[in-house]
Amino acid sequence: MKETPLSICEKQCVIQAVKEGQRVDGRSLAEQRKTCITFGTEWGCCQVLLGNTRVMAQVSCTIQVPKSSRANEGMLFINVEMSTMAAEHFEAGRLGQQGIEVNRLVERCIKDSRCIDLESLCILVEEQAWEIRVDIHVLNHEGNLIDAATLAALGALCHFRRPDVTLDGREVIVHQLDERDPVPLTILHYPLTLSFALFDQGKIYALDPTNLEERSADGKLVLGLNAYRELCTLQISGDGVFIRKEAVLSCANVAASRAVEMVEMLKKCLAADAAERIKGKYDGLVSSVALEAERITTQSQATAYFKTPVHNLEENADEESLSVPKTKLVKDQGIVTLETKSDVSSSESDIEMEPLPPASVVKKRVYEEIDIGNDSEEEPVMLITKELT
Amino acid sequence: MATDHKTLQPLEFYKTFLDRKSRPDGRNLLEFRKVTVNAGSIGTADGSAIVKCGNTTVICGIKAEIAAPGMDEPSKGFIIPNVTLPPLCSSKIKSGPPGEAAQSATQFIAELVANNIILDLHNLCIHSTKWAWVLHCDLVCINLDGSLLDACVIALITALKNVTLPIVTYDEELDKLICDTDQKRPLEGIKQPVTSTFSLFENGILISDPTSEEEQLAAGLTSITMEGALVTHMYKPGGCTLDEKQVKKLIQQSELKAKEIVRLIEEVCLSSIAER
Amino acid sequence: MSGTELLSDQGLRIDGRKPNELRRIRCSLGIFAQADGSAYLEQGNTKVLAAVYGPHEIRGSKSKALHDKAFVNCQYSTATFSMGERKRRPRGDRKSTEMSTHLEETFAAAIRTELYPRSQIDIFVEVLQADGGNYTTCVNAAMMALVDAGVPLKDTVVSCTASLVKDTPLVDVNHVEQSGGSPELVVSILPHSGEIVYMSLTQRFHIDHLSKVLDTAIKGCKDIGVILKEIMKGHLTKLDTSLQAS
Amino acid sequence: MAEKSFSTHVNQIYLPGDSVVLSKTDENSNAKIVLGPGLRKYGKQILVTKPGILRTKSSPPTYWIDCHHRRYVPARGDDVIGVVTNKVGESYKVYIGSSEEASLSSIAFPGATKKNKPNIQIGDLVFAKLLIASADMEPELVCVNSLGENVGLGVLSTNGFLFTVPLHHIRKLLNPECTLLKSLGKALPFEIAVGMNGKIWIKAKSVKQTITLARAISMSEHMNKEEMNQLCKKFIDRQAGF
Amino acid sequence: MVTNFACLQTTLHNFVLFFTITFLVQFKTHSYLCFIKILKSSVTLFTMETEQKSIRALKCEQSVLSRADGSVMFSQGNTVVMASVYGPLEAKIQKELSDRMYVEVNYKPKTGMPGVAERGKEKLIKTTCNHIILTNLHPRTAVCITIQEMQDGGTLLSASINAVCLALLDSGLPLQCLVAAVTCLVDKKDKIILDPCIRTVKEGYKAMFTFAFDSQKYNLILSHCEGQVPYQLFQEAMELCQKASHIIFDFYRQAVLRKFSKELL
Repeated sequence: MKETPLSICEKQCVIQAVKEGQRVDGRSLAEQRKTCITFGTEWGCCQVLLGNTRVMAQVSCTIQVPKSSRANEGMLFINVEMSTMAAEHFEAGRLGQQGIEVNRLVERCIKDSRCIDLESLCILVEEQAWEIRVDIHVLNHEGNLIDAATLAALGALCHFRRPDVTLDGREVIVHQLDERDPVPLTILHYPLTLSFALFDQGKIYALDPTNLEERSADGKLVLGLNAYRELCTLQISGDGVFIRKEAVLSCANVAASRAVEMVEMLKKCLAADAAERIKGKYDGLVSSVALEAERITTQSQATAYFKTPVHNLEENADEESLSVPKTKLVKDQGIVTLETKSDVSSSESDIEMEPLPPASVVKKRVYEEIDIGNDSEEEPVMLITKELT
Repeated sequence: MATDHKTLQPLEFYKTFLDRKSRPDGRNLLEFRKVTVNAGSIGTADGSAIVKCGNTTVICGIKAEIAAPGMDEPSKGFIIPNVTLPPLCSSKIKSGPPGEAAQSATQFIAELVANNIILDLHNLCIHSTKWAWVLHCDLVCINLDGSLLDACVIALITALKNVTLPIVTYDEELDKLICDTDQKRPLEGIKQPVTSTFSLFENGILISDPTSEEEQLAAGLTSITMEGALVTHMYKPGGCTLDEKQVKKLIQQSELKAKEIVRLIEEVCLSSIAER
Repeated sequence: MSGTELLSDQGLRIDGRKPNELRRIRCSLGIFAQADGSAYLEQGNTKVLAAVYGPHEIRGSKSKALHDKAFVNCQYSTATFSMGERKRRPRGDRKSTEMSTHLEETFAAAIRTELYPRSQIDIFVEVLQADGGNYTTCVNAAMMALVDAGVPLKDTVVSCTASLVKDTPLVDVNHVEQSGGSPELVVSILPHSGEIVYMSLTQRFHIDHLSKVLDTAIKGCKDIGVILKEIMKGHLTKLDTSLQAS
Repeated sequence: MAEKSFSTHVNQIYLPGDSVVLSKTDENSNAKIVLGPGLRKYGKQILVTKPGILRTKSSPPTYWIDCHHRRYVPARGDDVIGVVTNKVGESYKVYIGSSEEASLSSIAFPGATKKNKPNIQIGDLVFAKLLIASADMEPELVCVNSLGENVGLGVLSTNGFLFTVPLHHIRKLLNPECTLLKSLGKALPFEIAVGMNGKIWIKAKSVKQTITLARAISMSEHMNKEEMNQLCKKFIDRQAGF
Repeated sequence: MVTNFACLQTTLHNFVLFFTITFLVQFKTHSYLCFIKILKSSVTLFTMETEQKSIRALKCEQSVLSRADGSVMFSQGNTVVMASVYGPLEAKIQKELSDRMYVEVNYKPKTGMPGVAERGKEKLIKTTCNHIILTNLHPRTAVCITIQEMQDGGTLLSASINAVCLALLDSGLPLQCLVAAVTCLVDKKDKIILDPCIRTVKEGYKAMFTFAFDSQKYNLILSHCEGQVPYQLFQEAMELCQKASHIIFDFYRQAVLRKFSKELL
């Protein structure tokens, strides 16, 4: 199955918007989508939501013979799985070029930067060592899979506990999880990636691009960073992308401060998860199954925001027949121009609005207006904003 | 006329038979085809059997090996089933990697093994954590005409009963296996599951032991495995629905078949031992 | 391996180079008669062969054809004998596929693909001996082969690596330095405008060092660019004289 | 369910496999009864095939299920927006979101002749009507009516923005009772083309306005009339500079 | 009701508790249905009397994935499964069927590559889907169903089948009927435990059955067994599962109701 073709119109609109410092989903250029991290009941299971992009990682371990070249080290294997679930052009069991790119970048960010202490995974030199396997499942592709995948992989690795082992001579005894407290992995540092879509010959860059932005951009810049502001990976790629050194440096600085925040957030989520577990009655991912009724209640939150009386049921009457002459509106006029004001007055209103305050203030206002969900902080699921990508 | 009707509207053609409670090959609806079993005909195998259910013919050959048991189950041996459908068995099978039919049949047998329905795998242990028998059970279908699973299970059980293994002991001090090839003994504790396949039609009609033509036309298939009066497996992968009465009827029918087949297998095994 | 060994107290590297010194470059063009363009390039002990075919009509699946530009197809392959351990799969594994993708992207940017709609350009590179900086050598070799083939380019592409040991940036990293755990920054630039077309980093260093490491790599690229340009000129003059002689 | 009287049936949720009871008058009359999407006759029963709300209409008595969809299945006479993906001979291949790409002849444009064809690039958007839509055939699009006249269909300008919403949202927007588009138009003048395949093309004075409008429209998916009015009111206030 | 309170209290907070109870009592009353629409309704069902003879809490989120045509994240107790449906899509030439739709099912385990066991599950789900989808309405197309294990709480197979059914409902593909699967387990003391949790499964059992039933006559569509028992127990287990399937069908209805709650009236 082919990927949905991209129209010139979408591409031009995205590029034009970015040039004006805006984005199609209403964010500013250096703004990330809402990130949400949840953990499962099993150790080493982490689900990451980055806007609508959804990725899950699961860590597992087995005892293997270590590699002869690194006899005193355990192994780390990272595997990305993309199936038709995430997008119709993905094929289960076969990673395309895009899949390999994600896989390699996660590998480079996490494995090559040595964030896991592999030596602590060795049980018997040259004989037995733990192999840690990270399976990353891409569940929904709405752009920026790389950042979501590394965050999920890192979250899962931090969350993971392996069974404890003891040595009896040369005999290895593996203690089941209920026998002895399992052991967490030794994490040396927390590397993450942050991706920018590059536009206009690398002059403009947008953080955390959506799928549409990724496809419209010239290329992308992926920066792997940890909380110590160390660069762990860096990659510029794309068909015909050019970028200047100064742009790379400024992206790196933006990303470095973001990385610190993200690691902070991940640690908070891990701590919250640990606290929940201690309380008992832990149900893991079940709590992240949001009922879609919440989507509808978010709307009533919206009404609350608009300061109207409490939503009244009896007035809720919806249109009786939805599929009545559905084409009429379009058929009669073709491309309908819904213009109620005269042309002159409308353009006046535009002029009135634009020059008033500095442009950024106006922009800000519009975001507030549209992201109704953002105003109600206590609402955990903001599906309105989700729908917009 | 009749052949035209059959090629043009196979389902209609078939339904006229069903309405009269009979089948094109002359059987009643719930009648099984004739089963022929031959044990121990392949000398190079450690155990073998050839089974014919109507036209469906399956050969089972078992080869035994010794290997280290798995880490998680140190006192169990292995039975590794593999169903092969070579292109010669049916015009619908193409050469190449195993198709869906072969894979799902292998999976079915593997499930029976995993559920301890074929044989208690502890009987294959030579010395816990060190050595155990591995039985490679290759089931080759040389003529495929429906109800593959029935024939496969009969062939597997007969072949297992036919297996004789040399007596092997493990000397712990020398860390060595001692094999006595002169003395051979049969396997113990082989169970006697029997699988019966049924086809279901939209109007609630059930037929047993369908041919491949009948399998094609039917709206659903179900395979019931019984060991004596115990229901050991009821495999029904979707398709047409069944109500409780039908389930009961099918199970009774399978129980009957199971009894007959078990008797047949025992007879065959006795005679093959007598020959030896 | 620790930093002290990679950079001696006298400020010399393990193979005796100064931190900003490139490895020796040797190159010959037009080595295959079959290919439309070919090149052999040595950077120190890293030896690479590159061959270019095309532009020609789309081969294989027609769906790859692009309606407004040429499709660039690259294959990155490492000979089984090129490393200490025998390499089992010369191509097709994840790392090779990744390299191939990056080569494709880099050259799609450098070649004037819009001149050849609905056609294909093949670039094959084979690493014969690997001693660090394999990817950069491949980019440089492929670029030389493209020049040999006479494929129109927007600009030449040159690539170089840089590393950081004891806060000192090193240029053109070899295998020992690379596997010793020091970071490796690969940069491909268009030397004319100084714009970066490809960049990648493995291992880590503090973000404050990025600027100087990047500068070193860019300087390395430009130096290699000058050397390669000389070789190109030499090759083209030779061609010219042989043409005029005939 | 079956024992309930008819009036409790309409405007209720139905699931596939449920059976529908006709109203007494319809059942007894000889008039033809039209079964719309989501219903099929099975023996004497009328069975539901899609989850949704049962709706009815009189003269002719019509029954159908209002269902939520995201994937478009072509229906004859629908106006759709598609992306041109290829040119094959004298016709274009157009992606409209269905299982098969539709074809659009290069002379199915107003005023087009063999010599005078429209200038269409790959990646352009077209607003066209489905002339042929059948499960067994390739869908075919046209940009003219049966007399070859201009009815407002054709290539859409590349200056707008295209976005996709679920199909039920499109039906809601095109319902004459839905005032969302008109009210938004009061605040900001814009051009819009709404395709039954869930694609909406919109163009306002500036990119910023286009984006704001597009987001407001796709946000209204779960809103009812009142909430939409609230949204519009707020929207208009904002544009006026409050 | 009293026992219900006990088990409810442990799983839900008070607000939902009040609500679920009223909901159970007044299920058919229209005004309450409307009430539900506004508040967060965590639809949790406990109808059978003892704990081991009830189905664990069911929860689902429909249209959870933005790209899929139909998708659902479904939880049954601690088991969480995600299912997506894409279709009708263009079928690959070698898989195209001239008279009906090709159903492709991919089952994705949480760790490692899909193996023979997953192929077996795929086949079970595929044949079930072939039965419930009206495939002849969309000839020469394909529908692609993907199931992702998210959290193993003991009953992955039945949860997968239920999730697929919900995802199909969400996609709006034409269906003949619905399907609901229930797992039950016969423990070593010949006691039947409905919808066992992972701990019960790990303790060992004599037999484990998964049955799926259709929504029209509650007949058996699918059966999958592990282990062996006498027919009497088998029948008892099947009947118990059949009864429990009604809860799941009710759950489907409420899920769809939630989705359409704004368009009712």
